[in-house]
This record gives sequence, C-alpha cells and structure tokens, in this order.
Amino acid sequence: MNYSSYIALIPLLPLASFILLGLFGRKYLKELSGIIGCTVLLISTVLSLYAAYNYFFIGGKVNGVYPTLTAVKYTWLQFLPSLAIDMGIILDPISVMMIVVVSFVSLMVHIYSLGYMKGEERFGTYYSFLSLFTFSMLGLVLASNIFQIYIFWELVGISSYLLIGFYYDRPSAVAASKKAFVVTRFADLGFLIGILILGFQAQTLDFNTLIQRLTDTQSPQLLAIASTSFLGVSLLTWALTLVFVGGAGKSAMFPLHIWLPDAMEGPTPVSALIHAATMVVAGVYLVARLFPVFHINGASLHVVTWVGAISAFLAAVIACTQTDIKRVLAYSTMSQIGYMMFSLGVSGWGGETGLGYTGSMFHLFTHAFFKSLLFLCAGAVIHIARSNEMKDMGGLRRFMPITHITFLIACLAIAGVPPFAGFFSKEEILFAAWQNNQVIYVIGLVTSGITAFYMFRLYFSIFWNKEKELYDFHGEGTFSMKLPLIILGIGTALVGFIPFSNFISADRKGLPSELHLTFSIVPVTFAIIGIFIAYSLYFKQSDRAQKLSDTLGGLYRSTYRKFYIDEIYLFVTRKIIFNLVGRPAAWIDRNIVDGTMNGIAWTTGKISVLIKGVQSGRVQSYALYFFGGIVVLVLIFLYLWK
Amino acid sequence: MSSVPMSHILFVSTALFFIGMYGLFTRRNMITMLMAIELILNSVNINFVVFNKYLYPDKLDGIFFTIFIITIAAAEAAVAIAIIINLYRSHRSIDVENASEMKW
Amino acid sequence: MLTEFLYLMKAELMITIIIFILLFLKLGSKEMKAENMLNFINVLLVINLAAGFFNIPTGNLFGDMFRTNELFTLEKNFLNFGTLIISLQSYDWLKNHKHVPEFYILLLSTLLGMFFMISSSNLLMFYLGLELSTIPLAALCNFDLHQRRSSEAAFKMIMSSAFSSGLLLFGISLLYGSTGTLDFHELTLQLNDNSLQIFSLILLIAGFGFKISAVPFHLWTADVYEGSPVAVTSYLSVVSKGAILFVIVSVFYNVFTPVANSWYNMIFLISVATMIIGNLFALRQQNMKRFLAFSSIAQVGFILVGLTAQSTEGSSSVIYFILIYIFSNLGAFGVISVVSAITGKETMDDYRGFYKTNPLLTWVLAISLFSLAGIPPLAGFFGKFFLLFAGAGKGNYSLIVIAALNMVVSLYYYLKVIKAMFMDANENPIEKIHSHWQPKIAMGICVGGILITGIASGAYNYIHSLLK
Amino acid sequence: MNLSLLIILPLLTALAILPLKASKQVRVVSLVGASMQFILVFILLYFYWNERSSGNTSVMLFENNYPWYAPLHINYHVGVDGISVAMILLTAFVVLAGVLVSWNVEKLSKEFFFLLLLLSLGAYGFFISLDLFTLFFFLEVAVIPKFLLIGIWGSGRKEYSAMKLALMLMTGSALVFVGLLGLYFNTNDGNGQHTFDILQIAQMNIPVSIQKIFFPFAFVGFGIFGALFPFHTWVPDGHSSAPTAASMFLAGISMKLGGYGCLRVATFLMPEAAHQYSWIIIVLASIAILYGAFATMMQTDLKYINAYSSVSHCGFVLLGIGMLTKTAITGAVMQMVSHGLMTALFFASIGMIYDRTHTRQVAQLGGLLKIMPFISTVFVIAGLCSLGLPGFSGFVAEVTVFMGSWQHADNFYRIATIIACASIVVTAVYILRAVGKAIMGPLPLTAEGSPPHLWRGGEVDARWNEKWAAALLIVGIVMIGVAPFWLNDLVTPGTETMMKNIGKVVMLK
Repeated sequence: MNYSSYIALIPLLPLASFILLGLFGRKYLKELSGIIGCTVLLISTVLSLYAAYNYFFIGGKVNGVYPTLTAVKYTWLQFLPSLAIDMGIILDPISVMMIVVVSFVSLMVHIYSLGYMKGEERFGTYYSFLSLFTFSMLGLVLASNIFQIYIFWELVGISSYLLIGFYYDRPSAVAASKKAFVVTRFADLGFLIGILILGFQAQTLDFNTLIQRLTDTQSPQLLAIASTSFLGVSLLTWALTLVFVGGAGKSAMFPLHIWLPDAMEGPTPVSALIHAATMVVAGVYLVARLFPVFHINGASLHVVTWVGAISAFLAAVIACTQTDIKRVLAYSTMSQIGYMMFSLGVSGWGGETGLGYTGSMFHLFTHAFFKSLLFLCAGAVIHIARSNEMKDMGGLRRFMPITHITFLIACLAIAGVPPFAGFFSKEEILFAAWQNNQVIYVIGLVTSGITAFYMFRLYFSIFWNKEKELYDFHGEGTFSMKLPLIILGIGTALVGFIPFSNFISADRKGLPSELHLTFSIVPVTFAIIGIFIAYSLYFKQSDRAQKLSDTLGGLYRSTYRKFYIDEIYLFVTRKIIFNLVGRPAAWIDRNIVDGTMNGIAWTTGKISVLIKGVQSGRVQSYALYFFGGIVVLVLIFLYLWK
Repeated sequence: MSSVPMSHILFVSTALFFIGMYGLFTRRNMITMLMAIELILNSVNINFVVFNKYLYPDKLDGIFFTIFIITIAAAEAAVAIAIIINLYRSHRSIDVENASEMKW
Repeated sequence: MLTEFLYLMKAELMITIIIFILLFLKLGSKEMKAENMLNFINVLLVINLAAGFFNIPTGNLFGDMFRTNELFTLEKNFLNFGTLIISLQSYDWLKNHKHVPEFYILLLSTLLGMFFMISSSNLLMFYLGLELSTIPLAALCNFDLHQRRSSEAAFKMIMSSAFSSGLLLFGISLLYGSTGTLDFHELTLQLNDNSLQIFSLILLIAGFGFKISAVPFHLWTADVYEGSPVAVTSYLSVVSKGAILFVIVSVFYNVFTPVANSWYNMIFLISVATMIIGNLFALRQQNMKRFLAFSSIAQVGFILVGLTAQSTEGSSSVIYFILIYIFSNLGAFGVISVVSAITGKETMDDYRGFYKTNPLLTWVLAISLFSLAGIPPLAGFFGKFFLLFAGAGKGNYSLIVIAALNMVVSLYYYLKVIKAMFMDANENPIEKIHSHWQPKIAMGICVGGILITGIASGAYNYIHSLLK
Repeated sequence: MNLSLLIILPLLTALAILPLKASKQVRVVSLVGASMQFILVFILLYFYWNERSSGNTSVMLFENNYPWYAPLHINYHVGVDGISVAMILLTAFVVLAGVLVSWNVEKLSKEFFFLLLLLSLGAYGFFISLDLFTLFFFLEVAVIPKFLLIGIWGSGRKEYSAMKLALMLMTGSALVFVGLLGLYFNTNDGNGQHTFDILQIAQMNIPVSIQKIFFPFAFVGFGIFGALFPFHTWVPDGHSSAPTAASMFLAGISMKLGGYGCLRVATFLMPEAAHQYSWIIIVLASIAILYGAFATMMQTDLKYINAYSSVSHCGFVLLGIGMLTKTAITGAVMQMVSHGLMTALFFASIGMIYDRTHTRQVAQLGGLLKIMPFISTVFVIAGLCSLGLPGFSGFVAEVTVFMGSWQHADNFYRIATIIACASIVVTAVYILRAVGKAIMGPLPLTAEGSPPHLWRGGEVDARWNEKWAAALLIVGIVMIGVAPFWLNDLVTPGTETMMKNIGKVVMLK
C-alpha cells in the first residue's frame, strides 16, 4: 500500500493552516480563521481515517503481524554516519490509531471552539495555535526517529504553553503556562539524555533500527548497553528510565504532575484537546513506542508501573476534594493516564500476557473520547455558570439537557460502567494487572472506585444538588458547540465495542477480543459503590459532605492542598534554586568575577597614584634617581649577573 | 711628573666626579649646581688626558676630546646661566626648590 | 675633495645655509612681517626636505668621522619632515611671537646637531652632535620668555642634560681608557665585555636613555614637556627622540656587537621599566602635554622592545616606527598646539565636548591617539606589531607578554581622551577653532600618513631593504 | 568571485557617507550598502555551492594571495570554506538588520553608520582571512568602533561599559597577539622561513612543547572575545549599555569572532595542545553555560538578561570546540550562526521596546502584547529560539553540540554534556519569566488609567524598518531551524578539514 502520496498531508495541512493564520489571522482573516481551521482539520481527519482503513484493512497483516511501515523519510540533520535526525513517518498500529484520535478530537475541538471562542479578540491567533498543536501532535505520533519525536515533543510543549497562556493578561494564566513549560522542560532534560544514551549505544536514532538492535539478544549494541553500568545500574535502565522521565513529565505523572491542574487556566477546549485527550498521553505513547525495549528491561518497566500506579491513586484521591470542576477533571486525567502507564508496566509480550499493552492503548483511545467530552461539557457548563467552582453550580440539567446527557455518558464511561467505552478498556487493564501484579491490581481497583465517586460527585454537583436559577440564560450554546458533544457522546457510548485487541497488541499479532465477565464483577461493583456514595453525599443539597470532610480533618486538608507537593516545589525553586544558586551566581559574577577585573584596574590606578611622588618636580631628585638607575644597573650587571 | 701613577690621578678624577655629583644633589643654589656639573666635566677631562698620556701616548684623541669638552662646557654654562637669569626674572629667586612647580 | 665634501654633507649644508639666511634676515635692518617670514621659512624647509630625496650620497669624510649612506639620508629626511610639520603647526603660535628667526635658528641648529650625530662614526663627533642638538633645545624650552613654567622647564632641561652628558662623557672616557680609540670601527674590534667596558656601557646607556627618556632617566621629560611651548614639546618628543633612536640603532647594532648580550639584558630591563612606569604615570595626567609626555615614554618602552631584537627586523621596525611615530605624535601635537595657541587651553577637562564644536580636529586627534595606541588600520598598529614581532623573534616571550599587556593599559588612557572629547558634556567647551591653512595642511599630512603608511607596505619594505 | 569585494564594499559605503550632510541621505546610502553586502554574500554562497557541487574539493575556495609585507612573510591571503561562508552569511544578516533597526538614530547619524560599517568590514575581513596577520588586523579593527558606539550612543553606565569592553577585548587581542607571534616563530616552511599562512601552518608539525605554551594565549585571547568564563564580564555591561544596533553587532558578530578564532587559529593550528587542554576548556565552558544561565535568572533588566544568556549560549560554542569531535565542532559553528541571529533579534526587539517604553526593567513592563503585538511576537520568537525550541536555529545547534559531545565515552565528557543539557531548563525559566512579566500579564496602568511610558501615541507597534529587520532575522533563524541540513552541508567540509588536523592527534594516541 502506498501511503506516501497523502500521509504527509495529515500533519502538513495543519502546519499550513498555522502559517497562514499565524501570519494573517490577526488582521486579515479574523472571521475566516475558524472556518479555515476546521476545514483543514476535517481534511486531515478524513485522511487519517482513510489511512487507518488502509492500514488495518487493506494492508492488513503481513506474515501474521501488523508491519511497521516507513512511509516518508528524509535526512534532516546528519551528525555522524550512523546518527542522523530523519524526518519520517512511521506507520504501525499505535501510530495509526493515534492519528485518528488526534485528528478526530482536534476536529471536535476546532468545531466546538467556533462557538466557544466566538468574539475573542485573538480568534485567528487561537486557531493558528490550535493548528500548530495539531501539527506537532501528529508529527509526534508519526515520528520515525527518536529525535524527531523529541522535536515534536518540544513543539507540543510550546503549543501547550501558548494555549495555556492564551488569556495572557491574566497573571494566573501566565504563571500556569510558564509552570507547564518549565516542568515539562525539566522532564525533557531526562528525555534528551535518555535519547543520547540510547542513540549512541544503539548507534542509531531510527526507531526501527533502534528497537531491532536493542531487542535482539545477539546484537553487540544490546550487550554493550546492558553490560555497561553507571552507579551500579545498567546503562539501558538509565536510558529507559530517563526517557520515561520525559514521558512522565508530559503525561503529568507523579511527581511531575504539578503543572497539569494549573494548565486548566487555558481556554476549556484547549484543555479538552491538549490536557485531556492528546498531548498528555504522549508519555504513554512514548513508552508504548519503545515498549519492546522496555520489555526486556524489567527494572525500568517497574519504574513505569509504580509511577503509574501511584499517580493514578494519588490523583484520584486529590480529585475527590477539589472544587474547581476543571481541576477535578485534570486530576482525573492524571489518574487515568496513571492507569495507562501501569498497564504498560504490567504488560508482557505476546498473547494473554500482553494484554496490558493492548489495554493501555485501548484506554488511551477511549479516554480520548470521554475525557474530551467531559471537558467540552465542562466548557459548556462554565460558559453558562460563568464560574469554575462547583458551589456556583447546581441543577443545571434543566438548562442544558444535551450537555447533561453527554456528561452523564462520559461519567459512566470513566467510572467503568458497562457498556460504555471506559468499561472495556479498564477491564483489560485490571485484568492485566491481576495477572501480573496483584498489588497493582488492588490499587487499580480502589482507584477505580474513587474515580467513580469523584466523577459522580462532579456530576451531581453540577446538574443536581441545589436548584439554581440562571438569570441571563441565552440557551445552551450554538450548534457548533453542541455538535461535538453529541458526536463524542455517541463515540463514548460505542467505541468500547471496537475489537481493539485484534488490531493492537505488543507483539503485533493481535489478540482475540474477549470479555472476562466474571472478572469484571469486582471492578464494576467498586464503581457502583463509588457512584452510590457520591449519590448519597451530593445528589441533594446537604451538609453531609461537609461533615465528612470535617471528620477527616488533617487528611482532608492535606488532600485538598494536593499533599503540599506544589508547596514543596515552590520551596525548592524559590528558596533553593533562586536563593542558593541563582542569587549567589549573580552575586559572584558581579562581585567576584567582575570584581576581580575591576580590581585589576583599580589596583593599577592605585599604584599609579602611589608612585606619583617619584615625579617630585625637583630636578635634584631627578638626578638622584638617574644616578640610582645607574647604580642598580651596575649592581645587577657587574655583581649579580656575573 | 711621570712618576705619579695613573691610579692616583684617576682617584683624583673619580673623587672630583663624585664631589660634583654630591654638589649637584645637595646645593640649592642654581649657580652652585652648575658649578658642580662643571666639576663632573672636569673629572672627565682629567680622565681623558690621563688615559691619553699614560696608555695611548702615540695618539691625541683624548686631548682633543678634552678641548672640545671645555669648549662645550662653556657654551653649556652660558646657556644655563641665561636660563637661570630668565628664571630669576619670573621667580625672583635662584633657589632650586622654587623651580618645582610642575610635578606628578 | 671639495665637491665630495659638498655632496656628502648635502643635508647638513642645506641646514647651515638656511641658518645663515635667517641670521642675515635677522641682522638686516628691515623688519619682515611675521606671516611672511614664516611662509618664507616654511618654503625653505620644504625645499630642504625635497632636496633630501635626490642624489642620495654614500661615503665618508674627515678620516671616517663622518659617513653617510642611503639609510642615514632617509633618517635625516624623516627629521626634516618632522621639523617641517612642526613648523607648519606652530604657525598660529609663532605669528604673534617676536623672535621668529631666533626660534628657527635654534631649532635648525639642533637639527644640524642631530644630523651630525646620525652621521657620526666617532665618539667625539657623536658627542659634538649630541651637545649641538641639546643645548639650543634648552634655550628653546624657554621660548615663552615670560612664562614661569617655560623657564622652569628650560632650567630642568639644561641641568638634567648637563648632568647626563657628564655621565655619558665619563662613560666615554672610561671606554676610551679601556680601548684606546674613539672610532666606531676600531671600538668594535677592541670591545671584549670586561667589567670596565660594561660599566662604561651602562653609563652610555644612561646617557642615551636620558635623551630618549627611558626609565629611570626620564624624570625630566614630563616637566619639560609641560612647561615648554607646544612646538618645542613636539619637537622634543618626536624629532629629538627620533634622532637619538636612529643613533642608538646604528651604534648598538653595529658598534656594540661584541657586548650584545650585556646590552640586550640592560635594554630588556629598561624597556620593561619604561613601559610600565610610563603607562602608570600617564594614567593620571590631566595636562595634555604632560599626558603625551608620559605616553611617549611608554612608546619608547615599546621601541626598546624592537631594539632588543638584534635583527634586521629589529632595526627596521624601530626606524619604521619612528616614521609612524612622527605622523601620529605630530598629529596629536598639531591639534594641541593649535588649540593651545588660539585658546590657551591645555588640560583634558577642557577637551570635554570637543567633538561638538570641532569635529574635524577631534577626528585628527582621535586618529592620532588611536594610532599611538596601535589600533588598526592605522599605521601605529603596524608599527607596534613589527616592534613586538621583532622582539619576539629573539625568543624572549616574557617581554612580549609584558609589552602586549602594557598596550592594553596604554589604550585606557588614550581612550580616556577619546571619551572626554566624544562623550563627556561640557558647559564651557573649546570654541570653534579657525586656524590657518598651514596647520591644517600639516595635520592633513599627518592623518594621511597615519592612514596610508601601514596599509601600504612600501615604507617598511624600503627600510628593510636598506638595512639588509 | 573576488572575496576582497566583501571588504571593499563596506569601505566604499563608509566613505560614501562621509561627505553627506542630511541624516536621511546617510541612512539611505547605508541601507543600500548593507543590502548590497547582503546580496553579495548570497552571490558568494551561490558561487560557493557551485564550486563545491562541481567537485572542487580544495580546502579553501576563491583564494587570493598577495604579498603584503614581503620581508616578514606577511601576505594578504583570503579564502573561504564552509565555516567562513556561514559566518559571513551571519554577518550580512546582522548588518542589514542592524542598519534597518538604526533607522531612527538622529544623533550624529553619519558617525553612527560609519562605525557600523567599519565594524562589518572588520568582521568580513576577519572571517575571510587566511593569514594570521590579516586575521589579527581585522580582529582589532572591530574593537574601537564598538567603544565609540557604546560610549556615544549608549545608555546607562555607557562610558564605564565602553571602557571595560575595549580594555577586555584589547587584553584578549594582546594575548592572541602573543600566541600568533609564538606560532609564527616556530613555523618552518622547509627553507627555514617562518610563515603566518594558516593553511601552511596547518601542514606543519609545530612541536608539542611550543603548542602547549602558545595555545593558552591564543585560546584565552579569542576566548575573551567569545565570553570565555571568567573573562566574560564585559558582555553584560557592554551589551546592556550599547545602542540597539551595536548590541546586535556585539553579540551577533563580535562574540563570534572569538569563537571562530578559537576554532580556526587555536584549535586548528595547535591540535595537540588543544587535546591537552581540552578538559580545561570543557570545564570552563560548562561553568559558563550553567552559571551564566543561573546568573541570567536573577537579572531584572531585559538587556542584562540577554547579555547573560549570551554568556551561557556562547558557552556552547566553546564547549563544542573543546570537545574536538567533528559533530561538536560543527555544532559550535552552527551555534555561532544561530546565536548571532537569535541574539540580534533579541536585542532588536528589546531596543524596540525600550524605544517606546523607556524602560528595560522587567518589573515595570507588562502586557506589551496588547499594545505592540508585532514587537512582542518578535520578542517571544527570539526567546523561544533562545530556549532551544525546535523549528528555530538554537535547537539545531545545541543538539548538534550535545551529539558531538556525547561521542566521548568518558564519564567526564558525559557529565559536562549533561550539565550543558541542564541549561535548557534554566534557560526556559528565565526566558519565560521575562516573557511572562514583560510581554504577557496585565498592562501596568498609571494613576490616570493610561498605559505608562508610551510616547509614540498611535504608532506604538513596529515601523516598517523594524518589521523588515525582525523579519529578516526571523527568516534566518527559521531557515536554519526548519531545514538545518543546508547549514550542516555547508559547514561540514570545513569541519572535516579541521578534523584532519585535530583527528590525527587522536590517532597518535
């Protein structure tokens, strides 16, 4: 199958739209920019779907596995004969799946924004940024080279930065955008070093070759990287862990998650696109991309597992106490990504053991639907309620039925209630965990219950609870805002029935899709318990929730304050980095380094003043010095020198 | 005469040289300083004559040199005294300490 | 014999003739207007300069006491040139002065002395030239007859120079005593590095050092420069110093070869001291003349670095540098002399904001100072480069490092002047100066020389070919 | 293609503006001159590619060699390889942008443009020189114009900064000078003659003991120009006091003279010593990178921020050179080009902001995006390039340096590389702080409720000249950032030549 004719257009079309809107959007294409953006993305989405169709159904398996195709490839920057950054497009099950997700969700958000962002002063700029993000994200998932992925990695980072800071005159948005970028930058440092190690050890930066060389037990590269150790840990573990640090930063894994809740300062559609459905799963995607290598290195995979599990649990707990609806969703995102991560961590290679991989990807896929739906609904709610806080909401079901229904679907999905999408993927994940590591399974299970609780807490608080009256209500929203909700709602309800494991599995062979119904009883029960607790606390306006939080006391407070992780970071950066590193560096530079230079000049000047007395103005002393000079010369040359 | 050894005469000339130098360094009167310089020049004259007479009696270079030195010393003294007179006009003094306005 | 005499002593005779013309003019009853007189003299000096470039003689006279060749003629031309420039520049000052012929008579006498000194091949002849070039200078220093400082300067000059020539003579007498000859050729054969000769060499170097104001024999320099009229100061710092350096090059390179090792070490020490002390003192100076005095001391330090090279490159770089030094220093002195003659202002503070009122003069001064600092593409860069280049050829890099760092220090004080002129504000700046065309031409020539001499390699290559 | 045109053209332009009276004429003539330089450089690039693609593999192209000071074996010898062409290209960009940005200089505009052109002349001359004397000549030509530009047209403590810059750079060139002389007198062309010719010296084997003495002189000397720690202190003061165009020239071109010199003279001609001392270079460069970045973090003045970040960024140049691998050196050259463009853009935008607000204190600024979107966007782009965002040149260069550095398997080199890598985080911090405070955030309002500081009334955003200048530099940055392969291809043959010398030492080991 020849993809090269159109595959490159999928990312390049948004790029073109970015350039066009970036240059002219502010002045000339103001109103048109939304249409342009949507149109372009529509084409991209269609192309993506077509590519997916081609890949899975026309091309299909070759020798029983889904092949890895390199559709486009040219050398971008050659470092060494064997090391070069290539710009290429790789097609394999996960990348094809991802372009569909990315372009589809992005399209939804584009359409939604037509209504949501209407009347914004920087409407054109907004769409250009969205296009930039879409381009970068598509580039990221299609990257055929580990450095290429890094390049697009950074580009999605900057698009995220620009979009979080879209309301640039709000200091909180500025701070949040900065925080997001810096934290992920810090993680990217790890990624970069990981790339350096991997690239140089494998003598290639190309994914295919790299994976091939580092998985073949006979290859000299693998022997070298596995046998070399630094600080008692093998280089391979170092490399993979560092790469994972990069992924963890992007995917807001503990302890690098602090930027994600703040990132909600951006426009809500942006949160839906970037901070829920696409960019934040880049880390998962990265681990999945390198999964064959991770697979042979148990230590690094363990790191992935535990970081994922801790993040999942921690975020779920925190989410229970947050009152800002977008923050709740943000923590839930983090929690769900934690799922995907540990699912990868517990995955084996082929057959049933490889279910974790499939589950992770599946969850990524379904999560994209329900989480973007949740965010878009939240956007609609915020649009109406003019606030992010739960306490300002309640009883909104009467005003916005479509939002209400779709939100409910999404909540059910995320809670893992059958037959919605989340149930299927979560079930696979928990099953994989059960098979591999029961501790993780328990964490996952509890988290799943908590998830159900806080999601329904959210749902009840918004749509039920107290009955609020809205005075200046002008309808639920434009058609462009409702359409994506409906489409995504339908998607959320149905995508779970896709036989995902047929297409995507670690060994590429595909798994028979089967449900472990008996196994599912426990998770579903947990979910229902969670929902029930939420119902009892929040369905009606009451002070039960308040009482409960009072009872929990310190535990509640520390959870509410997100376990003080932000404060710790703040302490480290403000106090330690700024005061103990930055300030001394600046001080040393001014006073010691520069002071030395000035000191030399000062000393010279001082000496010059000190010796001025020699030039006394008295001719006799001049003669004396004259004579003294002769005496010195005589002493030196007639006595000392000889 | 020729029984006086050269070293004696050289001693005289050297002494003269240092006396002149001492005078130059210590006297405050400008004219006296000038005289001190004449002493130095005279010590040189003696040197030349002595070297010529004792070491290279077949040549006359040293003697000639002495004659020239005497002549030039006179010229020098003339100019110096002219300058000192002019200085006296403006400074009303020939104390060398007063001629130290320019310094540092 | 007579024709030979006339031919070989062409340069000296030209000067003598001019001196006599001036004497007759002075004796003549009719008073000439100062302007006319100056123009007439300048024409004579131009002719004198031009004559030096034709029929270049080679040979010797007076039983080898006097010799001349292409190199010496070139050196004399440099000095003639410098004198002409100074004469042109001091037009504004001299046109109000009563004793114009006397000034030139004295000036040209010293020039004559220098010519003899350059051409001398005998210590006696050398001594005569030296005194002839010194004593009238002392009188010249006093040429602002009613200025206290001028007399003081003259007094310091005559006293110091008498003292130094006393020591020099003492050295010569000892040298005579130990070798029995005054003739340079024979001297070379007789020298053998014994203690007495080293001692006399030290005294000789002190004498030379006095004239070129090398540390520690330099102390008179600043005071004399400051007190003297600008014309004399520039003459002292350029022509007189240049002449003695020419002599030093030929004497040290041709006569003192047997004691080369000893004088190398001495010159080395003196050079280091001269650079450092000159620079350190120059840092603080406020009076422009005094400032240039110390800067010229530092310059001598650099010249001595070239002298230590003891190679063809060394001698040619020194001679070449003197040419550039004439251009650069006279460019600077030209501005100072014009400003001083018209406004009487001489301190650095007066020069603040100079650029606002006199941009052209500022550029002349700036270019000259940059050239002195050794900034390309100006000639000074090439001059200094070749000096240190030659010095490095000897293989003693410590000296080169010291010299290179001293160049940085020297840049500081040159830039201080630049800063004052270009950047500082001044409520009472020097007013717009309208000088005559003579100084302007002189400055133009200097600037032209500074710009061209380095880029066009002809001058250096010519000097180098003469020395080979 | 006669390379001397590169010197003659600025010279003629500079001379042409001397007789002009009106500042408008001066500007126009300068602009024409700078544009002609720009075109000329592209013609050069075209010819260069033509020659290379037609199989001309000689080390230097378009060589001209005339004896200058024949007795001293000093020649006027020029020629270019890829590295020089890259640097010349950079110069042309910065010069044209600098002239454009200075369009509104009213004070002594003739002198201003004259000095700018003189500076460009020095830079061109330096980059094409193949004779150490000529090279040194042009190196120093470029010093004094900077002094005057800062001292006369600058702001803040301009005299102090100008003096400091001039003295420190002169110290640098004094050290270079000693190094060059030492090199010269230890060359031997087979007939006992010495030479200043770079290509000839490269063929000779200078004794290692000699190299060990003179390499530090040459390297530190050029290093001072290139902001080698701890001799970088002229950078913050000089840059922040300089007028906009001079800052652009200083950071964009002058600092590159140092890097280029370190490479072409010190490392290329004394490879053994370079190997011996490489660890010191690496240590210093790593310090400069990280420490510069941390020092930047604490700055409050936009120009100081960029100046300190230049210290940090130029550390990459020296790090690349110190690593002595082909990739690292290529990266160093790329970083020079990239940093030149980027920092020029940065200073240009800071200058524009300062023009309008009369303050450079980050704390006093805010929300500029609202009132001057173009300038703010330029500022942000410069910032993003500075923090190494892919798509801009900074990323390409830094990554190339990292790759080249990582080639050494030794832990020492690796740690140095990691330190250098770590700077990308700190860079992000300070750039985003500046952007967040100055460009974004609310507009600080005065008591009367009007935006403060603005004096230009309706015309707040960039004017045509500023737009062109910024666009020019951005095009340069993006051209490298999006398609680095052309620069890589341009530079690589040059670095390969270098490696022939540097690499042979490794083989001996």
